[in-house]
Amino acid sequence: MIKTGKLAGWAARLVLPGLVLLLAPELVEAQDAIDSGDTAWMLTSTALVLLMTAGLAFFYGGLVPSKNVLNTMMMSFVAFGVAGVLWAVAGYSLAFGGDGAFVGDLSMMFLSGVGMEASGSIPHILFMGFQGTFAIITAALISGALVGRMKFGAYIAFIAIWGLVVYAPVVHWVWSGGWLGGMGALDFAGGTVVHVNAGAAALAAAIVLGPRQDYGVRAMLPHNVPFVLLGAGLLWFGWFGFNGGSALAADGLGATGAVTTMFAPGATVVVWAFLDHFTTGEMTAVGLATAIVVGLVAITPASGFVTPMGAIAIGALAAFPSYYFIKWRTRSSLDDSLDVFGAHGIGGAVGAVLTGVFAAEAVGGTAGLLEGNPGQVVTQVIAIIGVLVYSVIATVVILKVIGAISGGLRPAADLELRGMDVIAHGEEGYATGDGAVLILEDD
Amino acid sequence: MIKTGKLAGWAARLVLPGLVLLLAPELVEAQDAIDSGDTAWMLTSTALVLLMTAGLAFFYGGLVPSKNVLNTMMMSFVAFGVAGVLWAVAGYSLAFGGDGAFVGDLSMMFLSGVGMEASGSIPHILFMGFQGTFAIITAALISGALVGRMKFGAYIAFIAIWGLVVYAPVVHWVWSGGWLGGMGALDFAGGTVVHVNAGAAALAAAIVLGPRQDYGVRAMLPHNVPFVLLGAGLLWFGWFGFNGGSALAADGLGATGAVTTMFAPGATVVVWAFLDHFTTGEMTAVGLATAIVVGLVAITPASGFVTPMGAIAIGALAAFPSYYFIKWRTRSSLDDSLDVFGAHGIGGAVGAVLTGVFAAEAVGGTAGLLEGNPGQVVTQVIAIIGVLVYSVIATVVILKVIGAISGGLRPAADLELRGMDVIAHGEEGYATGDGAVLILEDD
Amino acid sequence: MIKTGKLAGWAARLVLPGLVLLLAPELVEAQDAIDSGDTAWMLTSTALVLLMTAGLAFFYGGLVPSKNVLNTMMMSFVAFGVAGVLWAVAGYSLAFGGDGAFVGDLSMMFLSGVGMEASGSIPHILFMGFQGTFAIITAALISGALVGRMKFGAYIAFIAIWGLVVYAPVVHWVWSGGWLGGMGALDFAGGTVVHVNAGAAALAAAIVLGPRQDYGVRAMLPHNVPFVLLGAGLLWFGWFGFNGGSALAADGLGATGAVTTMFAPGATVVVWAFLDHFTTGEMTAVGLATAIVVGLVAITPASGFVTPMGAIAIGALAAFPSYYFIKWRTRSSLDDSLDVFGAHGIGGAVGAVLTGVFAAEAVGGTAGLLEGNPGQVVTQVIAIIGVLVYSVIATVVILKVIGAISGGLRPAADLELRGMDVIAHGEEGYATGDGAVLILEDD
Amino acid sequence: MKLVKAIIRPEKLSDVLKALYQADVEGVTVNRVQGHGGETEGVETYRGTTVKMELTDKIMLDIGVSDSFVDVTVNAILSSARTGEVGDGKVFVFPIEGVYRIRTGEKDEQAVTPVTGETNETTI
Amino acid sequence: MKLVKAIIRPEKLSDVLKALYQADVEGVTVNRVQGHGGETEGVETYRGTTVKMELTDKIMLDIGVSDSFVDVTVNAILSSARTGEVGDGKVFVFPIEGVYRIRTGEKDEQAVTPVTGETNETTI
Amino acid sequence: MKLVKAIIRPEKLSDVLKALYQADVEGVTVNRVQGHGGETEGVETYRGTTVKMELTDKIMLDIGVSDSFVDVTVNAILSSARTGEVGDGKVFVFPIEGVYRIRTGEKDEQAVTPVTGETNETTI
Ligand SMILES: Nc1ncnc2c1ncn2[C@@H]1O[C@H](COP(=O)(O)OP(=O)(O)O)[C@@H](O)[C@H]1O
Ligand SMILES: Nc1ncnc2c1ncn2[C@@H]1O[C@H](COP(=O)(O)OP(=O)(O)O)[C@@H](O)[C@H]1O
Ligand SMILES: Nc1ncnc2c1ncn2[C@@H]1O[C@H](COP(=O)(O)OP(=O)(O)O)[C@@H](O)[C@H]1O
Repeated sequence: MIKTGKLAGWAARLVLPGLVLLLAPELVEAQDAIDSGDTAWMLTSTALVLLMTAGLAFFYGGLVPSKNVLNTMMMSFVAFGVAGVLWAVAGYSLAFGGDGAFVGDLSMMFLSGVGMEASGSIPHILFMGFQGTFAIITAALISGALVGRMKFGAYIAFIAIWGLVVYAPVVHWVWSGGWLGGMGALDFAGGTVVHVNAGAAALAAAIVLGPRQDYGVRAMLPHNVPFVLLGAGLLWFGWFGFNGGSALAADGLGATGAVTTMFAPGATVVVWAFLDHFTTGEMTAVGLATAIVVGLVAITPASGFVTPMGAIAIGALAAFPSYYFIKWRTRSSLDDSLDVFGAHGIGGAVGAVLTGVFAAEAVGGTAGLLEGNPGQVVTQVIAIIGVLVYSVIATVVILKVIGAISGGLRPAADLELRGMDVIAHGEEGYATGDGAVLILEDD
Repeated sequence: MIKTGKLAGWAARLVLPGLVLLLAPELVEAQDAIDSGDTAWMLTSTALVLLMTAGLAFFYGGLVPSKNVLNTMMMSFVAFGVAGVLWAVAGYSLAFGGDGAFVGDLSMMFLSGVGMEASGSIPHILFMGFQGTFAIITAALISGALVGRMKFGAYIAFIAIWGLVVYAPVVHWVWSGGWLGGMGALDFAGGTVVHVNAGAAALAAAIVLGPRQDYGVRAMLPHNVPFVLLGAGLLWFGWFGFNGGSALAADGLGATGAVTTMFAPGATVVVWAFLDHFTTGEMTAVGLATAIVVGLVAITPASGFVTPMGAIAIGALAAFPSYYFIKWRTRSSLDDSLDVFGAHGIGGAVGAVLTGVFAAEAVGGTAGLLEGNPGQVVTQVIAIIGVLVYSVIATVVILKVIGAISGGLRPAADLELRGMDVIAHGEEGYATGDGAVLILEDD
Repeated sequence: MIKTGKLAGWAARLVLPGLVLLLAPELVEAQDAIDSGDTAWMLTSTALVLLMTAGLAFFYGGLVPSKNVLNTMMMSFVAFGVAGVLWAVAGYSLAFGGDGAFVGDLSMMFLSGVGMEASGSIPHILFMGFQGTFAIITAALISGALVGRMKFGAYIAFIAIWGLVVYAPVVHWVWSGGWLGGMGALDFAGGTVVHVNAGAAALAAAIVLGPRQDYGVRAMLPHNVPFVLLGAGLLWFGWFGFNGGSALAADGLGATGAVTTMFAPGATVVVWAFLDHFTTGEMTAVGLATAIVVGLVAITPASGFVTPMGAIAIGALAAFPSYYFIKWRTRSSLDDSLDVFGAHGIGGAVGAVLTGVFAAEAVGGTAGLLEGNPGQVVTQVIAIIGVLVYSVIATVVILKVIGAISGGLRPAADLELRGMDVIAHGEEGYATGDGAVLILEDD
Repeated sequence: MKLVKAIIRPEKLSDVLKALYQADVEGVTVNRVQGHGGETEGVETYRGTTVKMELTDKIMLDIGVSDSFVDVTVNAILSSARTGEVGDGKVFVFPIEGVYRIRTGEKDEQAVTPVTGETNETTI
Repeated sequence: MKLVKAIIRPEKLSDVLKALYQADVEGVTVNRVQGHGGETEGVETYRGTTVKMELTDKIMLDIGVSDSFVDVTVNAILSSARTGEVGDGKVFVFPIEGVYRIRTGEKDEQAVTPVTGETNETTI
Repeated sequence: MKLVKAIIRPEKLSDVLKALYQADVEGVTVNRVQGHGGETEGVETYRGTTVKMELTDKIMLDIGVSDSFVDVTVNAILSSARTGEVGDGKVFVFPIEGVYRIRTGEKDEQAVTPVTGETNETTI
């Protein structure tokens, strides 16, 4: 049996203002029966979002020099373990338990009471798992700002704490009856919860850590651009589950979530190509991959609220601020190494604002600015600022505390220059074995 | 509400001669209700087919020398943007709008009237998105004939125009009430529409462009065969959605589409291995990957019309013509660089003919030659020839026009030899950063 | 129409002791109707499990030196052809036909009688295809013990025979009314059938083949650790279909299968990281990838019988034996090159035993040790031993016979040292083309 | 004995190998390097980061030849590697004090003596 | 004519190239190599297999210079490549018997004569 | 001072490094190259395209040694790198005019003088 507290929060997610009466009876019914079609789609979506974190590892891993490829990829992969297990232990409960305005409760710690019973039209356990994949990738997203210069233990501690202290509460705010959801902030699949949140944390973390030793001195080029494209492709594929699955059903809304996700990044790619062309005379592959991600991020909050043509507009418009921010950032002293803030923070914020602009009542039940509801844009801006401020402050505090306890967040400068793979993991990404001598006795 | 014109075309696709009475009542019902199971499968299928274009980028990208890897991959990835956006703008309407014999109309331009209402048992918007993923990959397929020697702007213009002028009408011919569908041509998932069509365009484009500067002079070896295998694996995976999803439902037909897709390429792999073994004494990895694609192409038109054993027969037989054609081609002056015509054109044509041979009434409602219906083979041949001729002629015209306007389709010979990645995109696939000096002031 | 013999075996799988009465009516109904939601999930699951074999190719291929990368990857990819086609020819019938205690019959050879009719709530053809993907990956799993030193023809003969003589009967034992299923052995998705079975065969094959020429002499390092991580990511993704799909339905049980698959490896990763840290001072990327696979293997038999917290316990506990066994193995003379026995044999056995410990009646209908049913552990141990002994003996016999017929299983020592890619396939994984001279006349 | 070290364009490698073969020079060791000379420097851009590429891909050949074959070898390279554009590369000739064939341990002239036939006589 | 061969740390390459440029030495060929010297050897572990890494990544530079520029070149390298830690590398100077510019076929001093301007005069 | 340049089989690298170590030669620079000699040429086929592979993977070692150690070094290589099959490679010995240790700037004999202990004395 699903607890009332959780259902209320949940309802806030699905039942947007103006739809309450319409959907309410359906929800009551939904408690009673699992729909195999909806469950099939949510099973698929859960797998798809899980794959995104592997895709992210390649997107990020291809962008760094080869001496840091494993460290970068592991920052994503280790989130499967740390963020995944902690989600089951307490994160899910903090996000979806109880009905406080700011944070959930501990009533579902260790998944107590989370079983095969229906929650909406899918098994409760599946809803929990689906949300868990979001917790994993949000933590991993931040790592793009930290590559090449952070003690691995400190990184693990950071994402562990951040997931419980920042991510879970913010989910509660927006999707489980918290103050932002209550205000009517629209965030279909996590533009604010996931992307603005991770982007803000990345910005703060990049500043706390400081730039890499050779940042701005030496060129640190992507060692494997095909990996970047592979990552972008896997992310796009997985994002169908991220956005399409956020409908929690295989219906018209789920289809809208998926189809907007298909078209928006296409528009971003086209605009980005023009910007690249006018700036450097050439369309670049790294730019193309970046455009895909920016488009995906921007459509995330809007995916269940706008039409495909609205999605194309959002995708196209979102290219501009991210493009120019990233261009400026690379010439600045801010070593947000893989532009998490530029792509996810700005892309997510722009997407969230444009959700308030392009929302179509016929799609998701809420009208946006273009349909005469300017107030929605204001609500969206409040949500963005709320999440951004909390995430920045909490990130700084967490990192400072970890740094103080663990004797600094970074390895010695000369070690960092040798590359994190060798010094933090004792491995090379691409070993030839030349000059490697077997040590057979035990160490 | 779904428009009658479109439904008629659609019905022509699903309701094949002999099945009309049987299926008609179901279809009438289907208009009224979205089925969550069918929608779940079509959501998944749409994501799967989208992933295929990324898979294709790796299949093609691994086959070229490393100096052209990014250019080759971008030819696939940019189709997400160009072909995707244009599908929403006009392609879908030209393909599925109205009921002309040769081309659709503009009634659904900018997706007007394409919403969450049911179209069959799935949301209309989802049908449109699913079909859009086909438009994207068909354009990308052609690029295999053009690698390493085409101005990128000219390529983009080509696939943009080709998608509207060739792909959309051919879809209409076969799947939306056009002349070929009306004749009873069988093409379950695009053997003719996608593969013969793209293969013919590739052949024409390779001839118009002419061979690479060093074609036939220097060996241009695959720089990364694992990428070729990765591409083949992702293509196979995605092809479950391509063929299985073409049933537009999660039912016995969908299962047949998927299961034939699973077994046919297996048979092609086995036969190809024997051919390789008898020819060079060794089974090759590039051969294995090629066999997978040829088998997938060959089963595409047949996947909803034959049994799994029929699929195995088709997969096995399809190996021969493609194998020997490719062997001949590499010694000829025809620089269809990655053998798009050999794999897709010939594979698709062989598959389409064999569909007419092996079609089983119990599976897809139409009997083939083996069940005493030789006329079906004739119909299949007409469809192949019709599509091939139109695609070749239109491709030549489009390329000549673009070439005339843009001052030639190819870069200068010495630039081409340096590699397209550096000259057309200002990037390298695998940069070490040695000797790279940061330029910090603005360009 | 589905045959009674097969259904009986099948029922044994789904309807576990204690649930018979509860589920029986549902099953009777299920025979009559295909459920689109269940079918959607099983279509997806089939595609997911197929993808796993490509994932395995990368997991294994990244772990070997680059001179053997293609040979290693082809050992997986060729299973698509060999094991796939033979499954349709006879394997499926041997596994699921008839109701003998030790092996099926040949009543469904060439898929006779396997059509679109319902089998449970999905098309029979789809059940056959789904099971076929298991046959493919099980054969491919063994190859990890054989890399770098086996004639490719002998390998193909081996997996062909092994699939029919070992895999199909063992499936029958456990999942289709055979002696182990009859005893009440629990194996939700193949901990014993797939992993103990393949692990045992790998152990035997490694001993029969003997170590690589340079094993224990030279360090043979993973040439591409990112590929290992890619493989691990794709395996995890595909395993959702492996375990979640083994419920054969998109319901609470399917959700449990998927969600336990999501959390268990996370726990293994965390424990493995600690073990790595205490042993070498560093957490390694290869270790992380290995931990993911071990966790996935361990949860496989349990995935539909335990809660997510049970899954986390199993994942955590399974890390220890595999970790220490692999550590010992690399210093021994046993060249199970990629630790198939350590990861799959031991991981599968540990998972099967722990299934008997943590099985929760509320989840899968059977109580385990912790719920007061110690007998289940005994049953599990018998199943493990039965499968292990049969697999070892049969593998040795098959290999000895092939070796005798084909004049030895291995190439000449000096050829082996040059690398299998060049000597067995006439290809290099990463060719630069330097010094390659085109031969244009026919060979 | 001399060592001829040549730096050439990668796309000229096949031609140079063929020219060496025709000049009966069969032993050669090939190395992928990067060179800096008068070539125009490329500019590449990665996500806003613009870099000047100071190095260009080249191939370096090391060829040990007996004194009488130095000119033949150098001329074969000069004619086969030339495009006439800046960046064609350089050829250096070095003195060698000793040569050994590892397979046999033969030294100097013995190491150069062809094993069989005449085509080998010019290589070490 | 001499060939200056320097083995340096990879992370010092940019600095050395800049120093060479400032010393008017413009022709150089660069090679990724691995070195073994007094450096501490790393230990790596791959799934239980522990290995000692005896080689460290280095860059090898080959620079042909006219005799009068040998000292300038060597000093430029010595000062720009130094960190003071073990593993900084070595510089070797070799005699050259002949130099050719492939583009023109010019030999020796002709090969070194700058095409235009003064900055080229020190390079071959 | 001499430079010993050896071209060996990749699979012999560990053995050669061990032999050099036992001969108290500790400084060495290693380079992946490809060689062409008397080896049989492989044929590879990629989708119908057949190619003859004229180059075989080799390792090139550059070792600077003081004059008295030339023979020791050469012999260590000759004995440890031999398989007796065609393709074992060559060893060349070159004269060196000057050596510098970048870390300290020491020249010639100073650059060779061992920093500490005896095992270093033979290396530069
Ligand atoms: N002095 C030199 N020492 C070593 N290598 C050189 C030298 N000069 C040129 N090279 C090599 O030759 C290549 C072409 O040299 P460059 O001077 O540009 O050509 P050109 O001889 O046509 O004027 C360079 O990329 C570099 O690899
Ligand atoms: N005798 C030598 N011959 C060739 N290369 C050498 C020699 N000695 C050192 N090197 C190269 O120089 C690098 C650094 O040498 P090392 O002796 O460790 O440094 P240092 O000069 O600071 O004592 C080595 O990695 C190797 O590449
Ligand atoms: N004259 C040469 N100059 C430079 N390198 C050579 C020369 N001859 C042989 N080599 C190198 O040595 C390797 C083995 O030479 P090869 O003549 O085949 O062996 P062997 O000495 O056993 O007859 C070649 O691949 C090449 O790298």
